[in-house]
Amino acid sequence: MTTRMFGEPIARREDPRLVAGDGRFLDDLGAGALAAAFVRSPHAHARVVDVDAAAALDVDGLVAVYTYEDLDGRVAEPLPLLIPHPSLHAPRTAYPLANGVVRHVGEPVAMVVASDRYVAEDACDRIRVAYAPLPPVVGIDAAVRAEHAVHDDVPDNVAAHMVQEVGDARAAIAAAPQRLELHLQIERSASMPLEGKGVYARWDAADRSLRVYTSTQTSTSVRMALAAKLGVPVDRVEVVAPDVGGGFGVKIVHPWPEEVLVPWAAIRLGREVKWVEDRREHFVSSAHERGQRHTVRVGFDDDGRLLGLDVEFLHDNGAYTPYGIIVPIITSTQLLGPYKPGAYRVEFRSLYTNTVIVTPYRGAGRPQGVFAMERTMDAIAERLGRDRAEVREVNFIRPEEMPYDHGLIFQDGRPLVYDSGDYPASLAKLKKLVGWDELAAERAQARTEGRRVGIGLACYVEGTGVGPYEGAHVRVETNGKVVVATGLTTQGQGHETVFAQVAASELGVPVEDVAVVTGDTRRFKYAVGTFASRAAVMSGNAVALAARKVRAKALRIAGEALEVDPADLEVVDGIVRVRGVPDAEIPLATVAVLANPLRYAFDEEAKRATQFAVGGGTDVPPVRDGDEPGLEAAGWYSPIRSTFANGVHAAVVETDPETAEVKILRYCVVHDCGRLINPRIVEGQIHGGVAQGVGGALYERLVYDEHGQLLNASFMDFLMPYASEVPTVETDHLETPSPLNPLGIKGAGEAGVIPGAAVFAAAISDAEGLWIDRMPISPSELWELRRQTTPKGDG
Amino acid sequence: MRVSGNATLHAPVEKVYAALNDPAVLVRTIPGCERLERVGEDAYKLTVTAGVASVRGTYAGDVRIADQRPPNAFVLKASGAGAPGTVSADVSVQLAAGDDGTTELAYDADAVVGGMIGGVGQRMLVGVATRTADQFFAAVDDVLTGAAPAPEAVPAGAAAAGQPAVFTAPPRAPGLPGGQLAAGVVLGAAAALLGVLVGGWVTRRAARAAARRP
Amino acid sequence: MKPPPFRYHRPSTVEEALAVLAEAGHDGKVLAGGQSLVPLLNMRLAAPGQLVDVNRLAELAYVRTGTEAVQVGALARHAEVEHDADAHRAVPLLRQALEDLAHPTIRNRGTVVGSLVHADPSGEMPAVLTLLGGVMELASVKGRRTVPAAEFFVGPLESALRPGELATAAVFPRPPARSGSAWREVARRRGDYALCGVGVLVTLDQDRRVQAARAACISVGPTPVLVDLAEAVGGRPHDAADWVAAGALVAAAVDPEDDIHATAAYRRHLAGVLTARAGHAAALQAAGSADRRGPGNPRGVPR
Amino acid sequence: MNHDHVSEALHETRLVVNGVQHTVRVPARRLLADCLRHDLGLTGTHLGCEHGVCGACTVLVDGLPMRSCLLFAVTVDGAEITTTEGCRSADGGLGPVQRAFMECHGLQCGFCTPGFVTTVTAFIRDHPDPTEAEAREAIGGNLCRCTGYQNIVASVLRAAELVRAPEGETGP
Repeated sequence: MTTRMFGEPIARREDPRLVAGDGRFLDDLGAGALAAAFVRSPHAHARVVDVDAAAALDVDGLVAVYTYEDLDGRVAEPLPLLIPHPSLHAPRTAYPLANGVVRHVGEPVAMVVASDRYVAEDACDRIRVAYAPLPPVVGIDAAVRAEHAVHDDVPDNVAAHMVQEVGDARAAIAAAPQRLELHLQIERSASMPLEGKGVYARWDAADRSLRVYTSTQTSTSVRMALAAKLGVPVDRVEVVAPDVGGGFGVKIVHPWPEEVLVPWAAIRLGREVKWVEDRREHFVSSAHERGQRHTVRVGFDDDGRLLGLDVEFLHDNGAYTPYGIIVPIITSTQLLGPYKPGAYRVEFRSLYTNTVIVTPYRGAGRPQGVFAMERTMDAIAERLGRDRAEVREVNFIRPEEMPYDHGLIFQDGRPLVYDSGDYPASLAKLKKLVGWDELAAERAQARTEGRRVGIGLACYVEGTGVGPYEGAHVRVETNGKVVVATGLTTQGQGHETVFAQVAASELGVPVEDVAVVTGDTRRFKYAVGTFASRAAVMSGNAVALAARKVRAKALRIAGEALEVDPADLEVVDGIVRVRGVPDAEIPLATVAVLANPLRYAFDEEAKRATQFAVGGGTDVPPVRDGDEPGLEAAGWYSPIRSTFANGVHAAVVETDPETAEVKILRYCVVHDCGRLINPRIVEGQIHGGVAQGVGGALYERLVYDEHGQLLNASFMDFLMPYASEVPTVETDHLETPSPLNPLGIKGAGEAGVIPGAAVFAAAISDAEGLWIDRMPISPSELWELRRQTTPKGDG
Repeated sequence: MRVSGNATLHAPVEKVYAALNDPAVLVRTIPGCERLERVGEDAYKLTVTAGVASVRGTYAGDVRIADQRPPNAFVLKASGAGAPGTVSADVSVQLAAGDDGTTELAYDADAVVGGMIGGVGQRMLVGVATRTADQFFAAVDDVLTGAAPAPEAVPAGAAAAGQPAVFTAPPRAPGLPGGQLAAGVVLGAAAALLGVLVGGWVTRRAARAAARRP
Repeated sequence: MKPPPFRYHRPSTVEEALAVLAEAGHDGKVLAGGQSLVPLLNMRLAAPGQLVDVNRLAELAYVRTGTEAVQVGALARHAEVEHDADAHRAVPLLRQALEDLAHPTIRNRGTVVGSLVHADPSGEMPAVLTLLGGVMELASVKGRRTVPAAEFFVGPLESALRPGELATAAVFPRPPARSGSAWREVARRRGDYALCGVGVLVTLDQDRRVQAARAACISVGPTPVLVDLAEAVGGRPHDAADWVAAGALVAAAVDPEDDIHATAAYRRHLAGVLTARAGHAAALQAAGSADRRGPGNPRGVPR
Repeated sequence: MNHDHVSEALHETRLVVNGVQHTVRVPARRLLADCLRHDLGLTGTHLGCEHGVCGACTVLVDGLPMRSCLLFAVTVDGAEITTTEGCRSADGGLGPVQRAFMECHGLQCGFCTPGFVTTVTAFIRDHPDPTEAEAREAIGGNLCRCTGYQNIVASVLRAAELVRAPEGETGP
């Protein structure tokens, strides 16, 4: 089999249309559609007393105004709980429109449909809502104090409480020669894709069918949700994810209130309706993540070897829990990284607050866990006066210990078992790349020049490719072109390219001949979605398995046509040929024709095909038992459990002795995601992840005041890094193939962002000689920290 | 967010306190106040047009006087709503006799700013509110010292507290109109804050939030 | 986020514009570059009934560098002033500060006069006009008037411009001979509003001693904060002046507030640090200009 | 805020977009970005924030990069506008900047890309041989959430190469 395409850094198939402005993003569709806009709560917690739309009714162009009272059927019920969990004892989800009470600023109260968005907003301005404010619960402290409740029937504000323990951690810590207790906190951030959410719905009254375009990470699940919510037979619902302008997690949540309401209104009105989320709406009514507070107690020996680890943390899940408790579960398990913790106990509480809901943002609980674990490693090294890399080294799971069973349950409900990885090798590569052993001298030299330079490093392990399954369909057309379809969506990860590379490699056709369709339920109906770094692992392997079926069938048919043993055949550049026999060959296109007994001579290939005699003879049916017409097949990949990628990052920073500004001098990444389908795309994923890591460590934070008002709901004050803030990333790869899947690959999507907070906290601590226990950190905070530690103020 | 300030008023405490219920004074002294309606004992609805430069908006507000401890303290509960958002402020006001029959007034406001205005940053709010309140007190003290004209007579029928009555502001000379000082000062201070929050501040804050320079 | 409706006027002469503004009164708002006004409209935080678009007033699209000053018309974009070679030679502080103002794309549209009228305490232009002791030229149907920077910036986003008035130009005086200037600021991201920014103007005497030194700071008070540094550095040799002491003067003079990006104490600290840095750089430039007999007012008239 | 919608006046506005003359009748409040996208159907220009920070909506107005979310269509009446659709090569294929972004993997989701393409087109016109630092500064006003900018900086340098030596005899 040719593997020419697999592993090649080819240019992306999707780029020509995107760079030329020919992309089709949600708002590029439905030019004539009515526009929806929403009246959203200005209060964090209030009773909705009255909604008065009278003043809006004379707005020219207004079509409809809806409040909760107008909703019917299952649309009037709370939105679904997507991922129940036994530990989530008090799940609560919102109504599509507020039903009497609003629980966060931005919660939708009324929906307006009008001729265009300008007019819709005019109408929203004129709708007067009377609220009776209720005491808001904002922040982890207030949630724990529980003087007030977000939900009346959850008086302690605790949505979930979970404990996992392997061995007796507390006893092990008590008996350990060395002990530490650390308090570590990460603040709120958000996925913040540059394209917000959006929904465009078309109802065909005659056909009783609904087509919905939505900027989502899972079109197949939105389809199922809409069929159920709207009472439309599922085979009458089509959901298409067009080009999606970034997701990073927030678009995996479904159905969003607007995803239900826009199609609902389109059916009621018999008109096309479109809603395009603006930036303000995205800040206050989509989802946030990261806010967690951790207490780590650790016992270790004089070499820094962990003997017991006891982690308790509090997770702020916002006002509702539609996506369950995936984030804290991931923190509680992935926190362990590449290390053997000795005895391990982890306990978390997930808390309701009157703030925007919390659902996975790229990294999904791992940045918090890695921050807790890696700060702990740094603290151990400091306590023992040992090299930080060395302390990590002694705690590594060794390659020969793979597969390694932690004895815990992972996010997919299956045992946390690492399948592969060579952590010492990863660290060694990183130390070489960044020049770890020389940096101490360089740092000292800088000191003598009055400069503050520091280096930090952080390791992580990332479970990728969670199940339950993905599928793909591969078809060879009679012109030799190959069409690949997967229900899995794409938001810029280059799936059209990498899946084409996989199919081309498996089939032996030029990649130019392969077209890929993603996220369109008209083309493929069963899929889970793009999240948890699972697309390449899940759909990549599904595409490979489907292509292998097609190839086997092609060889069988070609074998009959050429009267040779299929085992002697190979496929090169779309031609099936007999190994070592120059002229004995048949184009895959012709084989595609032969695969269909109904052989009208529509095209040249069909005519050429008539020269071959296949199909057995008159004593067998044209389509034999177990066979199907056409050169096509579906393939499914469903792994026994996740596969685990890993990596090590290092940052070299310089802090200004006067202004406390942080300058990133270098950022190095060593990454192991198994075999690379397209190294260029993997690098791109790492660069983008690192940029979000920089943002999360030094710039991005969502600030609520005590009243539950989000104070920085704009790009003015929520500081996503520009090019001027992001360093050039130096990367190196290690490829330890996963034994769990046919292609030996592991996910790469989230990796870049995971160690960001940990690595910068370590580097800044190193430069400043200060202990940093909460991130992000701003120059002002660093300067204040200096003042606290050195009373005379700035260093 | 909290806004607090002080002022020395050239009138005795009792007079300051007594004047609180004179809507005719209030409608003249509350910055940008166009219409004021007593809707009950110590409760008023008002329409405030506020803004900075030419960027102005009209907002509906309520002011209620509560927790009265004559003649030294009370709380003003002010709230307002306009398209840009909502504001509510509890302004606790303390009055104490100063030298030579003056009154030392201190106010401390805790305000909640919601809606769009709540989300686009609050860096300037305190500064703007404080500045406006200061201007207000300064102007009112001009009135106290006779630098500004005295108020017109209270419309008949309005004097009976608790009776619904509507008051509209007469055309005003530039600068702050007069009024029975204490009333203007106290309720005016709250309304100034309200006006700033729902009006002037909104536009200021918006301009601050506006991504970039003009 | 779409703007509310408004009545739109596009006068083609200043007279026409003044008439429309007089008509509109409080209801009217001037649209020049719109780089602050339009986001404000998009967020519906402002809803002026009438917009008077002055982008057709070609007569206001100029940057004139004279012997005494650089006069910037109301339609001169930031980028045009920034790249004007004569203006840069005459008043280097303009380019020094403009390079820190937002990003080039914004400077392509935004106007210097608009920045001044906007009177943002975090804006660079008000501090530059204040530091140079410049004036604003205002016009209305009632006539024209000029207002010195010291009186023009009234409060946060509040200028002395009256309803019905149009700011037609800003005048940035040339610094005296043997002068140097520098601008330093710290922002969270490049192009963001400064957490604190400081401009320093230094003038040396014949003996290269500091004859005059002033600092203007942004983001540390309701309006630009102007501080005379003479007490700390006056009469000192340009290369031996104690700019840290000058910084201490400024740190004591400013009145910053806490916000979500920085504490008041940190801003105060920055005011000191940046004054020291800018002062040092300005003194070097002044010494250089003393060598080259310029930039600056050829007649060296001290102001 | 009482606005009479019935009488919202329409203004005839002439725009030369990517070399083609268009005349549209739009309300004064129609943002240039919406006019391009919805009135003219040029959906390559994207709106990422509508308050002038992200740069996705950047177009060239008489050759200069500007935020089309901060301009009213009426206010640029008569102007020459260039969008990413207009940054193609003469033969209709990808222009040098667009080619460079593809060659250097300078985009992922592609939503912010049109604003970069227009900004970079103007930049290399004025700076034919930029340094890496200049290239980074040039894109300093555009947000990208996907790429981390590293490959965008590379794309700027590559685009300059392609313009200097058309059809890229020089490799990336």
